[in-house]
Amino acid sequence: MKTVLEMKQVSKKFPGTYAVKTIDFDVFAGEVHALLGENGAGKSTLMKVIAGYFNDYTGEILVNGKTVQLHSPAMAKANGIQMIYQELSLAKPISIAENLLAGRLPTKGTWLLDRKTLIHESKKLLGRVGLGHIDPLVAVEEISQSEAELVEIAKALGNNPSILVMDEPTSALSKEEVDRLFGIINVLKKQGIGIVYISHHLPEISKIADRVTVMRDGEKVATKDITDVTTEALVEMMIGRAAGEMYRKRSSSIKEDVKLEVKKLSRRGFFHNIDFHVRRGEILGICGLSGAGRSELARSLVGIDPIDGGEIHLDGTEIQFRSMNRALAYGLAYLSESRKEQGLALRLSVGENILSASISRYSPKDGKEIVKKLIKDLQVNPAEDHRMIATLSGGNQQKVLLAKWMATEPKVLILDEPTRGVDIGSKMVIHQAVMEMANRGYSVILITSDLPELAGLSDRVIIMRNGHFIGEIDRVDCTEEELLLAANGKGEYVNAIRESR
Amino acid sequence: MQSANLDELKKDSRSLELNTLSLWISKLGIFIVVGIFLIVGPLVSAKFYTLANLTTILQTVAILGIVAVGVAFVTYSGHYADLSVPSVMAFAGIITVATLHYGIAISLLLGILAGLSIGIINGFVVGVYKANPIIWTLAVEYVLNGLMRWIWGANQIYPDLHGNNGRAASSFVNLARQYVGPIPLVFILLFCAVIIGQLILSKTRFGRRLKVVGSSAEVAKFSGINVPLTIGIAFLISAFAASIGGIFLTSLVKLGVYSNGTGYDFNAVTAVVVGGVSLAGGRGNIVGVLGGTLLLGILVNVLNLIGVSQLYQTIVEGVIFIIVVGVNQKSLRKLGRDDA
Amino acid sequence: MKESVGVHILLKKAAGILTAMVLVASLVAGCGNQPNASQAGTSKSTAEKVDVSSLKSSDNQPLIQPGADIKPPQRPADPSQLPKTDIGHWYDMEWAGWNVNKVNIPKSPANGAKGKTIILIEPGEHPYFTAYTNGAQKVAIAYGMNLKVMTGDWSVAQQTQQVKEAITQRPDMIIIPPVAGDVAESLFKQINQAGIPFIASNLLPNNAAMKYALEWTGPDDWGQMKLLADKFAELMHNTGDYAIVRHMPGASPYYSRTWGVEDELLKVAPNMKVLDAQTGKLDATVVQQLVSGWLTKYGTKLKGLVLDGDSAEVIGAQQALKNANRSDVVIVAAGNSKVGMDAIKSGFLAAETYQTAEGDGALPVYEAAQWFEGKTIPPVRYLPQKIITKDNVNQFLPAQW
Amino acid sequence: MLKTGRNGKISSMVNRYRIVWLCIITFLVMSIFAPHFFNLYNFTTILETMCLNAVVAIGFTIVIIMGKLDLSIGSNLTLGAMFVIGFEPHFGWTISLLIAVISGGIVGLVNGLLVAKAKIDSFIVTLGTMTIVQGIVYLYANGGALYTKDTGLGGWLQQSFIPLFPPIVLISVIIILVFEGILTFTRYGRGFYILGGNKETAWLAGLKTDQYLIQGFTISGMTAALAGALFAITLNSALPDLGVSSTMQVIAATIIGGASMAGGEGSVVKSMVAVLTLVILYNGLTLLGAGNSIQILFSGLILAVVVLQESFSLYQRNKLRGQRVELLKEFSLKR
Repeated sequence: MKTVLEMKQVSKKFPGTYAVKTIDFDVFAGEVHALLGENGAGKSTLMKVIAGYFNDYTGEILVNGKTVQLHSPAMAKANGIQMIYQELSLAKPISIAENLLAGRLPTKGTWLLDRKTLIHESKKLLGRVGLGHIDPLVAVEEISQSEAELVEIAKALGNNPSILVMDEPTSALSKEEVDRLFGIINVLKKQGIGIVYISHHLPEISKIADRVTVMRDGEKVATKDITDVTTEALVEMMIGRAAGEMYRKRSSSIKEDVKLEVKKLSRRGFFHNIDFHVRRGEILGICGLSGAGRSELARSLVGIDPIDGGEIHLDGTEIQFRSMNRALAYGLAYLSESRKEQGLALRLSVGENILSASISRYSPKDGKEIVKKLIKDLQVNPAEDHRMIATLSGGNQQKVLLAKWMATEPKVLILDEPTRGVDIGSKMVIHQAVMEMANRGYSVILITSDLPELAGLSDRVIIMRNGHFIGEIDRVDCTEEELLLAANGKGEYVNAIRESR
Repeated sequence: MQSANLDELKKDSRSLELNTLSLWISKLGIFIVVGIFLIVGPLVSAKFYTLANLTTILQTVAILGIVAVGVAFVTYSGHYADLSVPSVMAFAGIITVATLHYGIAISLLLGILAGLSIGIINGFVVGVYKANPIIWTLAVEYVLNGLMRWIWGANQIYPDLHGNNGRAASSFVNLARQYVGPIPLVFILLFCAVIIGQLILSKTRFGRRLKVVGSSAEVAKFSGINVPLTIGIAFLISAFAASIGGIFLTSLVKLGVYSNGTGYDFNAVTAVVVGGVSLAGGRGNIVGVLGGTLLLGILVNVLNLIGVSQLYQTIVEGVIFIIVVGVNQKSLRKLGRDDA
Repeated sequence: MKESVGVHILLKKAAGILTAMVLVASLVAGCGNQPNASQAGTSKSTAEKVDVSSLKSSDNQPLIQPGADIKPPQRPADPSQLPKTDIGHWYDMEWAGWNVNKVNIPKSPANGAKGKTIILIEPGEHPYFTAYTNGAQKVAIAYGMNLKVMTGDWSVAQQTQQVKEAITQRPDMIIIPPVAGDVAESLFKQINQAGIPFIASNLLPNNAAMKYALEWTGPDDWGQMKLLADKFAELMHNTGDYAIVRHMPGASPYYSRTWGVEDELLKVAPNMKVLDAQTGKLDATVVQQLVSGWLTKYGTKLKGLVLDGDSAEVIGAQQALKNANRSDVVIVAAGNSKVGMDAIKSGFLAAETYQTAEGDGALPVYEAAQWFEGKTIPPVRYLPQKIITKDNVNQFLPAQW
Repeated sequence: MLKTGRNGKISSMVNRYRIVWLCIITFLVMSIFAPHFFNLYNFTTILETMCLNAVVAIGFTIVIIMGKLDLSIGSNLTLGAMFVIGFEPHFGWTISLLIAVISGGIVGLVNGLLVAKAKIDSFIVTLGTMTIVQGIVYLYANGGALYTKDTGLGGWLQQSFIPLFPPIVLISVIIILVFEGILTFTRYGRGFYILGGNKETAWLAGLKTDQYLIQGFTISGMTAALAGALFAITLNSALPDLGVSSTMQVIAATIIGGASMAGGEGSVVKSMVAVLTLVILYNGLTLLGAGNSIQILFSGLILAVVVLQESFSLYQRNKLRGQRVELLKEFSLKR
């Protein structure tokens, strides 16, 4: 196997500490090399070094055996290295074609734009990711989120890279779309491209990766072939101590009385006739593919979006609200999907963020206390409330976000992708806190595409597909396979009659 | 998994140590620069610290200060600036003068209400429909300016001192010249505006909501904050302050005309930004705006005393404006508080 | 509330209709509000002589007054060589239009003024020009002439466009108070080449521009400032230093209302020295900062103040002097607005020049009427010059603007 | 324009070329109602009047496409005018024109450096340089106006050899078309759009974002100075407050023309058509006898309507974002 990329003793220093220390890392042609590690383990920094983000790294990097300097994205690209980012890097008001071939638009003569080739080439690229039907001159702002993800991948392929670095490419994709992506990855492997694959989905990695490297606290723990390592061993290497059973079933303390009941809830074009109920102290999971309308349902449940019909009953009495702060007053809270845009205001401190949803609830003095308590409970690290949120790691930011919604003392807390892109350690703390809340009588609605988490935490799961409620799994110990089948509209829990109505 | 052994998770490796200089700059901010000029002042002219000179400095920027406090709320809410301020000032002044025959109290009220109506429109369009604040308030400035010139033409509306309601007119005219003890009324108004503004911003719930909206409107929306209402109130405050400033300016120049507020839009933004309120929103305070306003007044005074010609002064003002803003922005970034 | 998907298209139609409606509304509004509606002349037959001497301006001064017949002195050999402090240096600026040979001047139709259309291109909207237009309108009605008024926005770009638009309408006569004296030449040339007779007014253009105009009428800024300087010297008993608040840079009063005073004082009261001369930008706050700076800097050495205008400048100066509680400063100003007249009555202002805005507007229309009737009109005609002080202020009340 | 609406519906066609419809409507209304409007001389006047703001709008549109703002265009315009007239007696027209344009470029360069390198908000930087350059301009002729003896070039510029298109109009239109060509059909030009659309994308695509910012502002400074210089030459003179009213008019025209403040959208030709529309409106209203106040009122109303229409339709689109079409059919079925 030819080594496409080799890094010898590479380190990168941030003010005061080493983000990445003396790393040896190599990628063979035609191989998927997974890179695992908690947030803050230096994984994303190493990836950025490869992508040419920094010009002050030390150590040696060889591409196809030749030493190279990767001091800017242009240099990395010149050496055949391509990045696919978690947060989309497409320019929305610009046409897809120009996004795909950004930086290397085809020209007739020295600088005149060659429109024909531009359209032809971008159509070809779109074909490789199954989007052949879209007109390449359409603006990116007019296509859907998942289509944009695939355009992002097509863009990387456009530079026919020899090394492809993928950072959490499947986090926003549905199961079907993930399978299509893995198909594309296998085709690339056959073409001899070396792929560095970063993800938190351990089952995913065992499916696609050939080798895996685990990093912890800026250092490399080990590089192993995927065949001779188990998921538990990987987790142990990542957090450096016995993983134990990831999800310990909690003794269910579900009370009988129904906390929240929803009848025939619908919003034109998003979800129709949704009926379900949540009991006090129960964690209700909502399973479904992305685009099934789960987040839209959650937004309507807390008044961010209007509803066109149906009733919402809390503790038995119907409630009406037209705005989110009315819903919050009733005790309905929603931890939103995207931490960066909707969750936390980057220019506020940790304390200000925690109180940002309950401004009218606490006096300044009580506010300080509740912040201190929540920072301790959720082990936010570093535990200083005046610190800028932007300087915290992804996992700690997510803890602060959860603290923000716990501060509103909700009767029903809706969680939307609570642990996406979060390291294992923080994920544990968050799960711990959610389970404790349920034990204390809160009701929790959990929306997540992380199937182990959904299966592990939920007491009961309802299944949504294309905006309809198509079934329910009323067993605490349901497995990921059952959930996966149900989400795709199959399996015995799905009663076909409902969907066809 | 016992939660216990999670505690030894190593301290977050990316802690930034705060360097003290930029901490001080962001704390004191503009008052350092004001201090420098207060030292330079007497060197330039022995009589810098006479009562007359200081009163003039404060008097010439008092009205600008009041208006700047209002505009600061719009900038703090992350919406750049309110370019309709000049017309709102003139409009409030004209309405007050035109309705003097109802008596001073009612005419003042009508003047302020006239200004507030513009604030409501701005607040609604920018708050609910998310129109670009610069372009929308520019359009409102054009429309209002055109309307005033069409209805009242260019003829100045005089407070009719000798007419039957002479008393209301004369009390209006010396509104800007009124003294409460040794202190001119307009100073008191400025300091009240600053104090009330600072209290609103830091102590009230609205102030805290405005800080979240200023940092990120999307996060505020998803935190249950009524974002359009909060932005609407910010524009209302701006229009309210502009109306009061406009009425006092009209009283000072003793006549209502459409061109009364010219130049106040950019001067107010200068005072606000130099005072440390960042255009990105969610940062700065009203006391800083007072500092920015004072700096503008002292700067002109010192330049006059040195004998710098008016033509040079605009250059010096522009250069100092960019330097102060640049330093302000750099210190914020060093503190890691700004993702600019 | 039910939102049909169609609202998006509905809104687009609404925007289209709204814009169209707005444009049509302009037609109605356009004709209505300008006081240019040419009432059918109620005047008598063309032959009969029209008596305008009975017309009064709103401060009950005679509207058309015989201007002082001032003749320009001999032109010095090369004015630019003379120092600025010698009035001769400004000869071409002060006596613009007198000795210049006219070019391509159209012949007068000599068939009377009745029914003629005149277009007045106002430089911009200002209370002075509202009174100016009233004066012009009074004389136009008296002669049964149709006066159309265009108002600019004080910018050269706008006036350039309006001159062309005026030429398009082929009026019988154009009256144009230029936005800026130095820039007027190319505008006057265009009107002249279009063969339309025009009279320049109010602001002295440069000498070269005058060869295109039939005539120039307006205040003799230099002359009245000299008169004011003489009064100022008298009030200051020919001693003590003074400062000058100058007009906006770029406009011709920037020169006349500074050097007109300074050079005259050097002649009349040599030991009165000018401490400083700065522009107040016609803004009360700037004037207050300026004067207060002078008071602080020069203290009691500053005995007198000359202001380039009497509204914003007077208010700024009053504020500054009140703060420094100085009431010993002798203050004079140019031009007579209501604020200035009140200041004269209250004694704050010692003297100011009388410049009749309505007269300024009436004079060119009157001269146009004479020209239409075939009479010859002088190249330059000045408004009367008077100095207003506390004792004669009541004659000039109520102020025109 | 290198962009088509996804659904290709008429509504996005209308929206994209909104300014052309607006221009035609205004022209028709004025030709019918305004007296003396419909003649060759008046049309030439309209085109000549358009040139000043249209050439300034070239650079300003580029800055808007980059998602930034340039308030110093008014002062740069005056700078160009004063320098071209001021240096003409010493160096003749060509060199003085060069000096004027280069000095405008230098101001633009300073703007670009402060925005790109010092990372200060462009609203603030250009507000500062506006005041500074205005001061310099007053200082240059210590407050006075400037005028030139050699009126030959000025005359030639306005000579209509070809009916309707005197040289000044031809030069302006050609420069505008050249820039439109660069922006739409060259790789370099498309860089401005990507930079305005998403700064990270541009950086990751290897574009030198700082260079683009600096060049964008420099072009804005140069075109403003060029516009001022050409205008001053036709006037054979220049005044320190020549460009004061142009700043706001150009901003209004560029937005009415379809550029968006968020960046990534705008075209130099559409800005020119917008300036033309406003000039036709002003011209028509003047011939109808309407005062300057009504003209300001109307340009404000049109700007307000455009802003309202754009933000309202965006507000509606966001409300319906993510709506699934097949569900809509089903929903209406039930009712």
